[in-house]
Amino acid sequence: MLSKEQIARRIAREIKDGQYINLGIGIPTLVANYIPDHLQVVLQSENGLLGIGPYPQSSDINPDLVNAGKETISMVKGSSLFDSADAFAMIRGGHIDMAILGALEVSENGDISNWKIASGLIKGVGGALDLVASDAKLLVAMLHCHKDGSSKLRKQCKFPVTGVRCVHKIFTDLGVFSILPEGGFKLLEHAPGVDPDEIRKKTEGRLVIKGEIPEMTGFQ
Amino acid sequence: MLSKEQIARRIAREIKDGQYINLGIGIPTLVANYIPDHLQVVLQSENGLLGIGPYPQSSDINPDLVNAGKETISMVKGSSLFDSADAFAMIRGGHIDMAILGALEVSENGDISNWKIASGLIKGVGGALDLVASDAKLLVAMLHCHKDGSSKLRKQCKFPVTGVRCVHKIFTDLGVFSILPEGGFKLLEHAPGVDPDEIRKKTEGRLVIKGEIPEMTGFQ
Amino acid sequence: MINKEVRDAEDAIRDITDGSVLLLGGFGLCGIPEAGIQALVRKNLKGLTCISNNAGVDDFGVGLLLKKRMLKKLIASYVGENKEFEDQYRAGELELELIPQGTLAERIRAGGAGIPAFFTPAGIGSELAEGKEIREFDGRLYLLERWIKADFALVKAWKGDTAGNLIYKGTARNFNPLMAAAGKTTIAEVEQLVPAGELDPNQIHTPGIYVQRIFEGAGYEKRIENITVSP
Amino acid sequence: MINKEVRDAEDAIRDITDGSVLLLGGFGLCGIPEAGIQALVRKNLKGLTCISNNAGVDDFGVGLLLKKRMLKKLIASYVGENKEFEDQYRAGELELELIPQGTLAERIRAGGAGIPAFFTPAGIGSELAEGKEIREFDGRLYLLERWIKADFALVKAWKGDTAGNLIYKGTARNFNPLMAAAGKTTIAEVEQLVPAGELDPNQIHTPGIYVQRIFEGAGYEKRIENITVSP
Repeated sequence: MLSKEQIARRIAREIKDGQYINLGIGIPTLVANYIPDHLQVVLQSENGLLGIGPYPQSSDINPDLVNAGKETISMVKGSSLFDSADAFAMIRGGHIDMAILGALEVSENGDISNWKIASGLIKGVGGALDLVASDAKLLVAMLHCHKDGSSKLRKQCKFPVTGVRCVHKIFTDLGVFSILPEGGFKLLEHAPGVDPDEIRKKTEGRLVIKGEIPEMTGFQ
Repeated sequence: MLSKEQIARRIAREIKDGQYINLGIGIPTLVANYIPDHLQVVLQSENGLLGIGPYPQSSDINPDLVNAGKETISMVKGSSLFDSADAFAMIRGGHIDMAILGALEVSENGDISNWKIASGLIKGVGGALDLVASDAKLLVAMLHCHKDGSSKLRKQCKFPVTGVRCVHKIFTDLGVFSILPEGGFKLLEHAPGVDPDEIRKKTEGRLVIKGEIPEMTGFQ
Repeated sequence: MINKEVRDAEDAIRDITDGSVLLLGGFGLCGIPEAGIQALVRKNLKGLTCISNNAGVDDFGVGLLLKKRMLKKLIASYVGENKEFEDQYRAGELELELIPQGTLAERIRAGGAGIPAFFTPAGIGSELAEGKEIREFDGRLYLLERWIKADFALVKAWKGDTAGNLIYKGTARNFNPLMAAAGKTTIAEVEQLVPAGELDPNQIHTPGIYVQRIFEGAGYEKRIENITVSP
Repeated sequence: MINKEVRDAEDAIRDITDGSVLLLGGFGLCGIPEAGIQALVRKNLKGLTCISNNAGVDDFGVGLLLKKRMLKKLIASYVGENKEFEDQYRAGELELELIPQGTLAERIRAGGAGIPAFFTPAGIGSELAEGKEIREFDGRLYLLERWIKADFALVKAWKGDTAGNLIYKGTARNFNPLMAAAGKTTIAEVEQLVPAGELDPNQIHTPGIYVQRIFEGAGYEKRIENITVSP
């Protein structure tokens, strides 16, 4: 089973040169640390920045410069700042190539549920609904199971849905999955030491395993 | 009968302190020259400027600074520049207090026709349709009659209409008129030397003359 | 130029009353109208409706209004950081309307721009689509969304001039420019107020036409929600 | 940052072909993509559809494309200054779609912003409303208008960097930022091209994400339509 950092490392390999990417809160934010140096990519923060840099040195903390997780950040060379309407015009208009988001659950036809829910109360939607409805290729990073052991890869989402038929690939601590056009999670890679049978047991939705499944690499 | 400059001078008296105003091409543009110095008003140019100043000195001509009539201009202190979507957001959103436009014709219920028509061909609509549909108080500046002597103050517009029931007041070389709620041009002032009877003859739409009509002043 | 300067926050919010509808700029605690919010707290109004991307934290930002039970309704995209909100919400003392952040931004932008309604793909298939008109354009489904306007907008900028022109800094811009345009009376507070003519017209983010009152705030705390540093 | 620099105008327009749909920035002759237009003229393409606020004058701007009979259709708000247009239009060789300037701007903005349709009051009661959906909101009538997008956008800025960030100057900004966002491939020409990192992120008018190709043009004529001076 992979750690959150390892999931983030694995996702970083999906990134292509020249992409504009939005990273959600949680595991996706960690992805920024593992983007290969030779790739020119630009990270968008939906609160109004293109070109997120690393966290600042403690001497450079700027309260007027935070990301969508309200964390202090820095800017890379060539950044630009804009307002929230422009930030989402960028997303809705199809200019962001890829979005990497966390999720509560994903269904086998690619529906996603990623409301912020705390003690049974929906406490936010944030920018996720706009991102999942956009043309950005949607990658989901999450643990495979809820804390109670129930699967997050489901036939249908238990939680209210934020977007339908929008997820492209899912990266969990157990493996990598794509969504089949006819519905179903296709196992693409399994985590080291994780048996496809274990994945089948922990996947509530339809799981498709065809041929030899390679072991995940590229997360070290 | 008033000259175009005199019509512009008379309209300038309608301007109130603190207003944001859009001036159309033609007589309206001249109004800027006659705004009393003690009034703080801001002129908008729908190609992206708030705070039009006087025409520049010939040494200060800047090709990157023109008004909606494509004339070189200057900026006053406290100006701001923006793009065309923002310029019309400002108009459509009801932020401009007053628009002073030229017109081909006005009907007795306040419809206006002000397409740019040349040799029978509609050659443009420009920003007029957005202005007449906005909340800006609409003043019209025009000569009372077409070159062939036919009236521009009509029962119904002969030319295609650009906006309906939107005109507030009309300023011509013969007089000042408001539009009555029930329809009809109410004569408010007549030009010096112009008999109300002459105005009646030259007004095709319903003209209402009630009581003593004062002579226009304030255009000298 | 028209001079929009007022004395201070108290003067600026003089006609905000019980039941007013307010747009409050900021994202999290970044770029919020600190001085205006504090003046509202001192005035101790009741029954306010606030439109703000977030609810602040328990002891700062919009959270201060919640704490004093000044809000009747909150329209936001995310209220996760505020416990006070949860208590009042569960007790039925507070209405909440959650709107996707991009839809919230665009609805406010539409309010300022005179667009009464527009179509957006965000929310299709979700419970937020319930009761809303859905229409297909070019093979894709969209929701019809209405504009948002308010009696008052409280925004915060970095620099401003007496004509009401505003320049924001960093990501403190966020919802402020859209809200400035959607408020019937827009109150801008700035860190630095200069005479009209000192700001470059080419660098203005909010043209003065949108601002009815402006003042220079003092002692900005600019609290940070999550301090994160590189090792 | 991604480097968007291309050699010159020829290189930038390499895949514009007969029948392409182009957004062309500028208002009158102010802020037009001079170098791009000249490269199009040299390439002598046919059957272009151009979306441009104006038609230029007979021997400059969009007028150059008209003169060479390169246009099949023109979408504009005002074509008054161009005689060549009139001849071709009367001869039935050229289609014209006139759109109110504000509606044109907002439709292009919608194209870039992923808003397929919106309601606007402009045009109600006029012949431009014919065939369009009319709906009442809050007691007032509005027309439904669709987004405008295009294969290519040619825009002109004052300064730009290799990441595609643009800063415009004066009223030469006009339609350029909206068109930059609504072009599938956006080609920006600038008077001064600098390395990424030299422009203040806070002063960027068009974020680099909207620009696919950028080059520094040379010898800008910047012709003025109406020179007016104070006595």
